[in-house]
Amino acid sequence: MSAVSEYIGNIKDAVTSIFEGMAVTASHFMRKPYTVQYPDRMPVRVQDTLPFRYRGILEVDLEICTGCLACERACPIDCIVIVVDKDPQTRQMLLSQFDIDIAKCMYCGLCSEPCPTGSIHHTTEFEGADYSLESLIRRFVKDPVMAYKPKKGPETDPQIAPILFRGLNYLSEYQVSGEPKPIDAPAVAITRTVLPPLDVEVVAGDKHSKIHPGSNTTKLEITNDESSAATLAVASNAAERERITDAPQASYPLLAQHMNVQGSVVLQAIIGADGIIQDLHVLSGPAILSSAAQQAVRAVAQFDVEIPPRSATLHIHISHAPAGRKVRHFRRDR
Amino acid sequence: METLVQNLIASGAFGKNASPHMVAALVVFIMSAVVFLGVAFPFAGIVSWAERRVWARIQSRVGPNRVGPQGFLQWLADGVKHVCKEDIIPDESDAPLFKMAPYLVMLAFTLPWAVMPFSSSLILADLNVGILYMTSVTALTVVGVLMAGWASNDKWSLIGGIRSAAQIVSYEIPAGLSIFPVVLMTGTLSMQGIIRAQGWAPQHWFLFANPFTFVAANILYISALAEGNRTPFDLPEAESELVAGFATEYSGMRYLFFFMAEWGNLFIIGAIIATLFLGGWQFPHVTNNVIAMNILQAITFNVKVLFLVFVSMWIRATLPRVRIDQLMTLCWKYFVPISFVNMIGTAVWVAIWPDGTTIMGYIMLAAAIGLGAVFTQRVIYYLRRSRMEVYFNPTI
Amino acid sequence: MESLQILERVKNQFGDRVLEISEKKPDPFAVIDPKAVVEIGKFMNEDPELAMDCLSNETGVDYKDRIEVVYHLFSYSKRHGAVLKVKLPRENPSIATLEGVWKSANWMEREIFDLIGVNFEGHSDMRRILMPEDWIGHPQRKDFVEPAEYHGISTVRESPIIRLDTKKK
Amino acid sequence: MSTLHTEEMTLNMGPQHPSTHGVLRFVVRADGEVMREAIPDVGYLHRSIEKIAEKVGYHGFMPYTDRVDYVCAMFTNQGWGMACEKLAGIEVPHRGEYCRVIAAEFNRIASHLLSVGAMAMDIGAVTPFTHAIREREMINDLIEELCGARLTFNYMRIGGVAWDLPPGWREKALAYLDHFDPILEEYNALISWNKIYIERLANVGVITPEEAINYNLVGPNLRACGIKWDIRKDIPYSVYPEFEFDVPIGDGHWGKLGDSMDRYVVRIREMAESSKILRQALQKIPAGPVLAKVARNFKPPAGECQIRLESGRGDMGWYVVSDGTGYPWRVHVRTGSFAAMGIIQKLSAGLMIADLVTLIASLDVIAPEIDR
Repeated sequence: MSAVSEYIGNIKDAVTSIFEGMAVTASHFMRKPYTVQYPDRMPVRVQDTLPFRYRGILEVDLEICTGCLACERACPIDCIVIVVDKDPQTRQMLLSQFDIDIAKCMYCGLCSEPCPTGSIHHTTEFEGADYSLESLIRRFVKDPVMAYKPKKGPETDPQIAPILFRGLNYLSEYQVSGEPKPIDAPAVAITRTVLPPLDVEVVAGDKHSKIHPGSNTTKLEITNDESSAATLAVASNAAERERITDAPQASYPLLAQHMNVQGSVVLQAIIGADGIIQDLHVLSGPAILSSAAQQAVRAVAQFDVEIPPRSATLHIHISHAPAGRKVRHFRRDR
Repeated sequence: METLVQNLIASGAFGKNASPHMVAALVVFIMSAVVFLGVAFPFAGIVSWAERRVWARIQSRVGPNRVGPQGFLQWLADGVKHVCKEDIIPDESDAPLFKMAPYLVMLAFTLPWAVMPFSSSLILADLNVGILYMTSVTALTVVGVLMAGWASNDKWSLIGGIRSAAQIVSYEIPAGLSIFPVVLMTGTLSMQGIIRAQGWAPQHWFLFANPFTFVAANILYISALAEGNRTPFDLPEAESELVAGFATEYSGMRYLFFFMAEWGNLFIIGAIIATLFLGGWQFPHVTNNVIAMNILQAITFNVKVLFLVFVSMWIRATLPRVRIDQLMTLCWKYFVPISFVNMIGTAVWVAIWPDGTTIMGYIMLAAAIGLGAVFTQRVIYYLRRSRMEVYFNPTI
Repeated sequence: MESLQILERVKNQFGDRVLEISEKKPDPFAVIDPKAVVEIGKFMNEDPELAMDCLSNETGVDYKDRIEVVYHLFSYSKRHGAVLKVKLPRENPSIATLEGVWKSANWMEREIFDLIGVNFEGHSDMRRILMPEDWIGHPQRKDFVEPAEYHGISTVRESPIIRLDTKKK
Repeated sequence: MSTLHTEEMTLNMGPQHPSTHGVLRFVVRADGEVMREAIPDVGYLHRSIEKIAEKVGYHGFMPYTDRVDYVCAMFTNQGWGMACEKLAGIEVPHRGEYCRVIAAEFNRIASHLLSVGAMAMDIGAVTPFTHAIREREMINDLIEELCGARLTFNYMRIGGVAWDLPPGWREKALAYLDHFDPILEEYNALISWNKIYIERLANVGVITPEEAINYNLVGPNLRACGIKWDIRKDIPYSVYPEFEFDVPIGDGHWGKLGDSMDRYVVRIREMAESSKILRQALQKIPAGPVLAKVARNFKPPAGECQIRLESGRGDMGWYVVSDGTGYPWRVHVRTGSFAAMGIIQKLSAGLMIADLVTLIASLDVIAPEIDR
């Protein structure tokens, strides 16, 4: 008898539990989806919705960096490299290098904690995909700059004051104890120039010359490692000219625009006997720009090498001049 | 069919001296081409899109919504993608069998469409053993799946194939036994005959004819899901156990064939149930226009089938998968005995009331509506319970 | 029972085979004779007052001059625990397995064998567990130097940042 | 009568199998669907975290502990913090302890949600997984606001926590708990009490209490065998004695004591208990600092200690040896998953292939925690 009741009980259990389960799933037809459609179908950028403490890609405000090396010491994986020297004349700290290897960074936030001014801080930016490890190095110092010297009183420089204000607000997140304290800082608006077209400057020996994408007139003489002279010329026949003109223009990377990165990229190119660039790699420069720079060089240059058996090594310096287009960029702040 | 052909000849579209045979053959060819190319294959694709959308809603997601309006063309994009993909045939596999298996599965999926009763006239071949034909050709799938599992020369595929064979062969029995009550009541195996024996109103459907047919309908539906390798019986391709089961080694078009057959089979499952228990294309006689009537009937039939297809998607999104021994227990210890009881019960019922009972239909219908009301109440309960929705993300 | 009392009890039972009892805070421990480890383990497991039914942790430490195997014992029935230590020479350290007393020793001893290089005599399955089978060396030893490449795969990632000055941290 | 000739089949399951949580590998010897033995092969996710600890110093190791068990990183954070505090005798501020408990209990819910969701997924139900993940995402949103990361939190520091609760966070968290309790009930109705689900889990992988202790199983796996043992209650740490909560244990209601269903149900009930703790903690949280004064150049006195805490996967032991310098001499983490993997080989005999995935899921093994 118990077997029969168990048999019936099993059927009853199965039917009722499935009934309940189906009711739950049916109720979901009347609920809204929870997911968002990243990245293009969002009313606002995801970055703007992230909380203040979000640990995204690191950024350094060089204006308020004191060069104290606290972050470099705190970093458990040594992904920050800072070079600071004391200027013998002015007796001020001179920052000549501030590199962060974003590929290595693990976003732990230990570097931003000891920073006295909040100069190194996490942004809410997280989209950092790139094509090479080299291009993931953030180089914050373009030309050596003076380190910031904290003043006794409030900061008076109108350019630095808002940045410092933001930095100290950022820091205070680590120091809160107890209940909420209102921080009503105005959004810090920073105006920087962003310039889509790239100019390629070829440095050969001690001769500098500029090429624009699509130009085909430059003729260069460079000395290669074995000190034999090689004459490189950008191809000047008609077919080649057409190719170059049609070559896609290197555009300014979107992410770089978002992040206000600009600077110069040093590339090393090995040019084969056939005049085509065989190997092109980045020596230094803002990570984010390097792929665009590489693209620009490849688009511009097919070289005629007059000493075919050897390949020539060539240092190419790429920079861009301000085109004057102003983009107002609002950094997110409380 | 004959009426349609005669109407066409009478309308003069084929000239005055058109041979009825020629016209009939032409109509059959056109219709089969339309059915296969215009209905069966796109249907399988659209079901794949619909299933993903239904799942997505149940799972608080959005689902494919990029290709075409609401992502409707996703199936086409997926199809094109699969056709363009490389057709990989593993070195160690038994190549001829490996290549043939998807076509066999496809064949098992296309054959039943021959007896698909879309409307009173719209049927390719109204076989007098229609329902028997349908159940037997759908079982052909097992050959293809077993072949795929064996020829892949992969242990996971083999287990998938063997599971599938065991499963489909076993579930043929309760499925077949659950068709018997209807056959007992109608005395015919013809699809059209069975539909004509029912009425358009729910109380005249065989689903509500007596308690036994109601149970039989449920068992048939569940068994059909098992034969179609659908959750909770998707053991042959259980992705958390067997990676992709018998289809592990397949890629590109051949892989697509398996899944097209699976999705397409949903229509066949729905069609069988709709024909046997839900009154098929039965629609109140509102007009004397044959073509208009046929269209209305076809719409009725398709609505019923699509509802069942939707239910199977819904079940798939809800239930977990059974284990192979539980699958067999369910079949042999539960479904087969109950099916026998159903059969005998129906036989006794028919012996007592040879013409059926009208009152029973109303009672059963009322019971079903009551069940639906309880269900709705549960749905509303869960909806209320979770009414307070905490969405921290400001973008929603 | 307090941890020290437990160790005293073991000391009373085994006398000089318990080499040393350290009362150092926060966790006192006893150093025992490597040869007596199975006996002591069995005793602590079976003794009704100690009833150490669980070997909660077993690990090895390389002290440059010796290797220590540390046993953290625990009793679920009596709710107390104790720490035992064994000192082994650095060259070919070897000790009897405790797998027969506590099953959990099986994997933990494999891990010690793999990372520290202590051989457990009588262990049923003395294979490497975390490192690949063909790995050379025991990574948790203090003098272990990671090979520059493994099967042609470089294990080193050069930092792409070049310091502009030569000064090192 | 001659017997049918059968052959044993060796199957290689993993490391890229869909249901071996993370990268695990099993060599399965099977006779058809029935397994003779499943031999686990681990180490595919070995990152030598214990060795790294010897190189990066005490403060710098904190983010690495996140990677020991990335599903519930709060506990590994807390374990490391507690071990260092015990070594150096640092007292964590009261509010700091509360912050730790709040973060950790939220993390426990998140971890269990992943566990029960993945379990349903392994059994073939796809919807419960997304529902569980949806809830987990909400918790992640909360934790993200608290500490800035969703997975590798690095929230705790030696001597407390890095950040206090942000403004308005408490109300949000309480609102979430009000939302969570009915969701748990709904989840149970959806999958937990489903007949097929119970049938799949009951009587599978039965572990007796003696075995469980002998194999050093911990946490929910141990409690499912009927042993009422929770570090939070029995060796109290942090501020857990200030809260009222139950320790759910397995009762063999659906099958034998200590089967997969018991382990599953214990996790479900633990989520409800965590929610209870969280409500109390959020209501009682005192004012004050959250981080004790700890030198940047943290050098604990020479010595060694072991601490135990109840993580999402149970009793987690941190054994730290200090030599008085700024770098630990030796760190060892005893994790729940490592112990749980050790018992799979024994349990697997006689189970079906489909049961192996449920067994792995029910033991809630997390590959990084096994390999470290």
